[in-house]
Amino acid sequence: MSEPTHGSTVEQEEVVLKDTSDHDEIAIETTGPDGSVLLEVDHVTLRFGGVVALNDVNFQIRRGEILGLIGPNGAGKTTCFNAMTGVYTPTEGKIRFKGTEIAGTKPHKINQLGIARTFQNIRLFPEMSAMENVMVGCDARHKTSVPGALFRIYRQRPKEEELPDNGIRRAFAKVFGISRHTLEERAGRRRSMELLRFVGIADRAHELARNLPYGYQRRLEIARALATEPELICLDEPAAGFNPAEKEDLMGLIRRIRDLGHTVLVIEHDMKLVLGVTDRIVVLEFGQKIAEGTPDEVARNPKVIAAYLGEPDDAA
Amino acid sequence: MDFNNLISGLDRHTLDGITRGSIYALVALGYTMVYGVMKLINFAHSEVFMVGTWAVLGTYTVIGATAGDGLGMVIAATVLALLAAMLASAGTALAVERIAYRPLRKKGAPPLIFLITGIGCSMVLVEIFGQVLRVFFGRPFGRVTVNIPSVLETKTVFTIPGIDLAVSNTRILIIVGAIVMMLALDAFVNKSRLGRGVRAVAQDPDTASLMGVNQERVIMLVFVLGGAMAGVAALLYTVQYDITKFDIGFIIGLKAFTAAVLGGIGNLRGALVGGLFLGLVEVYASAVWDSSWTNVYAFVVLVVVLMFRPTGLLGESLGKARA
Amino acid sequence: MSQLTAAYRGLRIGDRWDAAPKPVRWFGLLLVVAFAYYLPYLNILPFAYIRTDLTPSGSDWASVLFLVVVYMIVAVGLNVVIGLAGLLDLGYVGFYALGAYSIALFGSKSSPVVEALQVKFGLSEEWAVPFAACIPIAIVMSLVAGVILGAPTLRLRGDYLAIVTLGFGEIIRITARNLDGVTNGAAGITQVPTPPGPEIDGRQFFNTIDAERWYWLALTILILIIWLARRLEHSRVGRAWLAIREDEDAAAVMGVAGFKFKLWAFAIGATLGGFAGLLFGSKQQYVEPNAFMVQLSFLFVAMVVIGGSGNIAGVLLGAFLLTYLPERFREFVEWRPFAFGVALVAVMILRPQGLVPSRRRAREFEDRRHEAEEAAADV
Amino acid sequence: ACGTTDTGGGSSSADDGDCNFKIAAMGALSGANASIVIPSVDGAQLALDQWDGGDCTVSLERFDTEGDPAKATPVATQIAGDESFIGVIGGAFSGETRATKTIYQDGGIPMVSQSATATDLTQDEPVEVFHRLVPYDDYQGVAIAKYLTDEAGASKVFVIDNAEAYGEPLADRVAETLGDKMVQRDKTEVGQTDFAPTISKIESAKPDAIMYGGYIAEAAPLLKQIRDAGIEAPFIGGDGLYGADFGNAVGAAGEGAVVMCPCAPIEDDSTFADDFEEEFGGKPGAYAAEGYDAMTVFLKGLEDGARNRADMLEFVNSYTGEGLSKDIAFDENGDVPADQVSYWAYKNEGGTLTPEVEVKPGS
Amino acid sequence: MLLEMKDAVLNYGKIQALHGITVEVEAGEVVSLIGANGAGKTSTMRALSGVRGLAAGSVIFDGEDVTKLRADQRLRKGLVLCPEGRGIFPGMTVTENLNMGAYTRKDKAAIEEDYDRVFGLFPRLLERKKQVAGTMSGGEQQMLAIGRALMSRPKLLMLDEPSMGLAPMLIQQIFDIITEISQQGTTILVVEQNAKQALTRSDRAYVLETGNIVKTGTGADLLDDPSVREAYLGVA
Ligand SMILES: Nc1ncnc2c1ncn2[C@@H]1O[C@H](COP(=O)(O)OP(=O)(O)OP(=O)(O)O)[C@@H](O)[C@H]1O
Ligand SMILES: Nc1ncnc2c1ncn2[C@@H]1O[C@H](COP(=O)(O)OP(=O)(O)OP(=O)(O)O)[C@@H](O)[C@H]1O
Ligand SMILES: CC(C)C[C@H](N)C(=O)O
Ligand SMILES: [Mg+2]
Ligand SMILES: [Mg+2]
Repeated sequence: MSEPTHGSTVEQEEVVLKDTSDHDEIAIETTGPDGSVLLEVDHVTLRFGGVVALNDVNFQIRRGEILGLIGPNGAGKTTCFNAMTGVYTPTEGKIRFKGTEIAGTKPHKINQLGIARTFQNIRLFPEMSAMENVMVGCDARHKTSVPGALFRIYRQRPKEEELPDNGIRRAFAKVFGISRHTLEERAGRRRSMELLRFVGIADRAHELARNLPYGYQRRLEIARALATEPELICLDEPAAGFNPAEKEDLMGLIRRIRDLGHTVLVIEHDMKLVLGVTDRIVVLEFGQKIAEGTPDEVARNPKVIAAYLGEPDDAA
Repeated sequence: MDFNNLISGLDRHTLDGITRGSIYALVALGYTMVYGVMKLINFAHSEVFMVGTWAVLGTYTVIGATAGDGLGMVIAATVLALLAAMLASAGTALAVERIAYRPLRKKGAPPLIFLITGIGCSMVLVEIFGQVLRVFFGRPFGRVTVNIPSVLETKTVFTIPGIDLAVSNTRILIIVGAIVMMLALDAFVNKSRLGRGVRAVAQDPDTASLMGVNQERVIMLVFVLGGAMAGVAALLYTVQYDITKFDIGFIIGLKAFTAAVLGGIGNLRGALVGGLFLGLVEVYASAVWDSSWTNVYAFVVLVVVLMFRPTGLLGESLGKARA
Repeated sequence: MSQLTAAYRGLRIGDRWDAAPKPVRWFGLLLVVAFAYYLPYLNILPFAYIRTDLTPSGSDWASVLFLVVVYMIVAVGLNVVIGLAGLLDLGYVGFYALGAYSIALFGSKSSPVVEALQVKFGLSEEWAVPFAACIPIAIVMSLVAGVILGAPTLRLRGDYLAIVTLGFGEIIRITARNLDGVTNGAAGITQVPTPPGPEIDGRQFFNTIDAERWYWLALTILILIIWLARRLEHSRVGRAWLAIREDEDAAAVMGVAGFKFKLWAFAIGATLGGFAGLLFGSKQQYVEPNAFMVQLSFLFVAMVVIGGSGNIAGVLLGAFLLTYLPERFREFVEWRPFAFGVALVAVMILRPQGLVPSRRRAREFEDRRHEAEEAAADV
Repeated sequence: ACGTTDTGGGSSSADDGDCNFKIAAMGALSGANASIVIPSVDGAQLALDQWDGGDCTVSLERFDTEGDPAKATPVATQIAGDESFIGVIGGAFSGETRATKTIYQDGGIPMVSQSATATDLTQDEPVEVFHRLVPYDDYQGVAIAKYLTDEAGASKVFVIDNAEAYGEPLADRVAETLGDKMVQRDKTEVGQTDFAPTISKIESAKPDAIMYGGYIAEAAPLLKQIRDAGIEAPFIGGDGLYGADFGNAVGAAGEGAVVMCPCAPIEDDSTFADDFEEEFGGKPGAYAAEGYDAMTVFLKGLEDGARNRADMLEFVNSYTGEGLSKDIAFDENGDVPADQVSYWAYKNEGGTLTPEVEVKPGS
Repeated sequence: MLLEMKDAVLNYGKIQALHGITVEVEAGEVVSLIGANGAGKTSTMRALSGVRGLAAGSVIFDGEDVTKLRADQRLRKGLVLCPEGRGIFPGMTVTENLNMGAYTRKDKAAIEEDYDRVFGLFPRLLERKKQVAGTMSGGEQQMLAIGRALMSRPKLLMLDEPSMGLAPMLIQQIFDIITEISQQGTTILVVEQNAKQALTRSDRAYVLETGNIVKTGTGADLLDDPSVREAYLGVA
């Protein structure tokens, strides 16, 4: 099924398929869950013509937490995401990430600042393999640009483990160093494979994204977002279309993402998942925040029940 | 540079620009409709127009219409020529779609392939009139400019008082004809059930078929309608300029396509606005400078417009044609 | 036809090539390159039948080879823009023209620009910018033009870009034609310089008769360019282009600076186009605006697409066929354009993925074709 | 230039008495402008067919350039490199001639052009091998201007050109000669069919004659639109309009339009016209007589014993003889001597161009 | 038997998604199809609706072999699919989208009635009648898609994951609507991840696993089946 993909931009044979049961290598440097404010949505209003999608919304995401964003359909959750990731610019109000104002910044700049996301309607690069999709994410942290890739002049002294085995090449690399391009490519491949294993889809790493089953695609989106080494990762309905068993897995995955040091913001309609995995929840309705608090508090909040949850014994 | 010429003859230049633009607009419709539905620039459309002009010539020749005929004959010849041109153009458009595009669609070819195929079809059609038919039938086919009798002779119908602008019968025919056809088409696409089907396929072909829309039929319809409009343009063109030539479509096609993009490709009203706008820009600029820079003005204006309105003057898509 | 392609597929040349050990591949490559350099002398029947000068009214074989290679450079450059970055450029001839004109404007003794410089700085009438200095001028001019055109227009999507670039190509041509005082207008510029070289038999090394030298020069440059282009393709840059082609918004959110990479693609394409133009102008020793009509842009795009956009081997083949075949079949004078059109349509219908598609595209296409074929029952 | 044939120089393998040569005709044999080139090549063919070669066998090879300089260079290189070619008829257009004349010069092969009229070909950068049977456009400009003032009695001329290599300098020259008798100048574009801006300029300038430098394709709709607008001023064009196609394309609106041409009229009942009609099924078209003459020059050379390019070149350089089109001789630049420069104004009457008056710009 | 799909095989390129499955739906029934991601549920729906052709097998609807018919032809016979991922027409307004549902219908008066019925079911759509559908939220689009499918007056309505992306309250509502429609006489085939709800509300169900039917039975039976409970209901 997963035929080797020659001539792709990822050369697969060099991938090291060692099992890393501990996921240290993909951990990123964060200050850890110290509870300080990472992102602040400050009185944000966003209008589309007559529709007020967000109305003076105000909340904060703290470092290291899993924050849930819930609310009825059309409440403005996705819009809120879009404002945070540079797709829309708020009509009023500010969004600050690590203290810097980010409203109006270009999406790729926001990503470089440390915010990554997945999409409610999956948006992978369908004709690229799973591995390549993740590589694109990894590239966000790489420096090589056109001259670098063309001429490979910029060389670095490799670490011992980066030296090639072949004697001549080894000696060459010791004297002249290895181009940054090559080092980055290797690191990217290694990391991509680890991430695919982390989300549990390494077995189909070389298949085109469009041919992956839906669930795999969702997980691939998460891997790709993680590859950009975000401090904040935003998941838009990651469990949509999952059955309960799969949702259970996903909850585990979200917790593990947090354990790696990422802060997680998740939009989800599945209350079991939301209540089970989040530390805090923000509830939107008609573009307004109607509640905020721990899962327990929110689940008991009469406003939320009326607007969203309905009778306590929910559908899930 | 002669701004005086522009100012002093503004009324005249405006009339000229609208005349030129009307023809652009009609041809632009074909590009816009096909693009809207298939996201494909039908490069052969310029030749669909060209074939229409030959149909006009053919009709005149067959029924023996010439300059100086009586009113009855003029009307009959013009109406017949119109029908023939619409038929020929629509038929050509349909043939291109059936012979060239359809097999590609069946194979799921990417858009660029359609583009090159369109260019190929365009060459073939040009060569049919420039070479193939000449070999079999001789003149008037071949690589030469051909005279088309001015059956409808240019006559001033009225003079707009005050500004003293003479308006001729041919111009009235062109401007009124173009606008009427455009309005009719617009109404058809936006109001009729079939038109809604066209827009549905434009937006999401799979779902459209789930709603009971026959996609193949919609595609054919689009080519036929676009072709017929090019046929109308062909008649109006021959009425105004009295000539045709095997490669006459190229430049008009290029301009019409520019007009379609200018107005917002995929948008029917955009084609009208874009066509008129382009016609006016060209004529005004040529009045101030000269015609050897015409294409430069046209494209510079296009770039400027797109910089401020990246999807054209009226924005994109058949679906949003009403918005 | 289908049997032939089936037989070809049966050979699985591509797979075997990949499976071959590295030294074998190197050796194979070496053979191919050596053969390419030998081509002008190809005279062993029956292979000599591919020569264009054996038929009545044929044209010089080495000159045709030169033109083929120049167009190959064009195709490789345009492939970066179309095949890799997915930007439809219908005005590529503009860059080609700029390259040709920059060497003509600065290198020719009879160009108005050089004449003006001569007067201004009191230089001799024989003075002109030397050939070597014209190369950076051509590169800079086309690169700058690429950026100037790209910067405002690359934000446009797909087909809008196509028409704007098409317009750009026309603007370049018309400007060259109308600015008599700078470009000599429609009459064009003669005495375009050729590369320096030793004199042989009383003639310049690069002269109008010994076209094979031009061919070798162009071929060497082509090989260098291919080597660089491949490096780009298999790098972060190539991946970014691919991602942009697939879904630009998603790519942006993943940190891909779409605009920057598109501009790079454009600039690289422009530079290669300009370089090809320079070679062409220099060999021709005469540059005039009508050599750069829009139709040439279409031809360039056709080369890329027919061969298989995204794949260097493919676009090389495309450039070869579309330049070579019309020359080889000169006997059919008046029928050539017709045959060309028919062939274009036929090839596209029979092989919509291009003659030698990249594996990615081939796979992509196979999938789509199956889907399209199975998608709906035909009525 | 390589491969099958040995390179360069004047020495010929065909020196040893046997007389086996080819003559090349280079021009647009396909493409939009083929109709003003093919008749001249046919003319050359006719001259060859009528020639009694004795022990010489000569063939005419037609090379199609589509009129495109880029396509003409490989052709020229091929011809220059193949020693069995002893002469070139062409190039038909000025552009391709400009692009290839140095190649022929390097190959030492004489050219005789039947119709390339751009001034610079012989005046700015002359090469030894190039000769032409038509006077250059500076003369034509003067001839047209002279016709306008002397024959048409115009004192306010509106001058238009197509901004191309042939039309523009011609119009320039007309304008220059007319001086302040030119009221206004306008430029159009190749492929243009709507001339409304130009028409409105003409309307306000109220000229008493209109001159157009360009080709038939644009001249026909231009003239039609001029007449449609009710402007009756006489219309005159250069040799770009010469040919039966002009009358066909312009129809009734072209009645009375004048075309200037450096080609002497061919009587309808002349033997040349008859022979041509018999062979090619039509009246001799544009530059057919010049094509005939060009071939004749080379054939005379062979009769004279020229057996290689150098001899042939020498022969052509000093050739004098009576031709169908004029008395032929070439000055040191390869041009028609000044006393042979003559133009004819043809008037379009009922769709055919009938000779009206001879105009000698020299005097 | 209203619908009968026999030994259906469906391929995507080299990937075989359905390995010869047989599905039957009796008139008046509510039948559900459950299974993990990638089990082939959507593929089944596509094959039934005619969006994709079968490599082998047949589809018989209302006593007629429709295997070779296109999607639009099947729709005319009353076989209607509300596709996964909604597939609304993004450039059309809400009203126009609903209009599209009635594309093949000519009975003006009845169409008007159906408008009222849809707006009654989804008041949000009435509020947003003029909004361009592409700008609506995920849930709103889902409502629109279901509403539009109803406008076709199907004999057999196929719903592919109608509750996907919906808030809990709405999910409840959607299932109520399904029940309601079914009571009004429409036969329903529904694909759901929400297995518990789906099984509770359906007469029969099929369980799909990697392109094969592994279980079938009444909703209640399957709800009690321990392996089903473990795999799809998240109860160990
Ligand atoms: N571009 C737009 N133009 C106009 N209205 C918009 C636009 N984008 C979103 N809206 C409106 O804003 C509101 C909020 O939409 P949003 O997508 O944020 O909802 P959501 O909370 O994500 O809902 P769901 O859970 O259904 O996805 C909706 O009513 C929607 O119709
Ligand atoms: N367009 C496609 N191209 C290639 N393979 C596909 C395509 N669509 C689906 N598949 C494959 O077919 C198999 C069945 O997919 P299908 O979409 O029918 O599953 P599903 O049961 O609907 O899953 P989900 O619950 O995720 O919607 C999967 O392995 C998937 O990878
Ligand atoms: C055939 C002629 C009209 C050619 C024209 N005299 C030229 O020099 O280009
Ligand atoms: Mg949402
Ligand atoms: Mg599914």
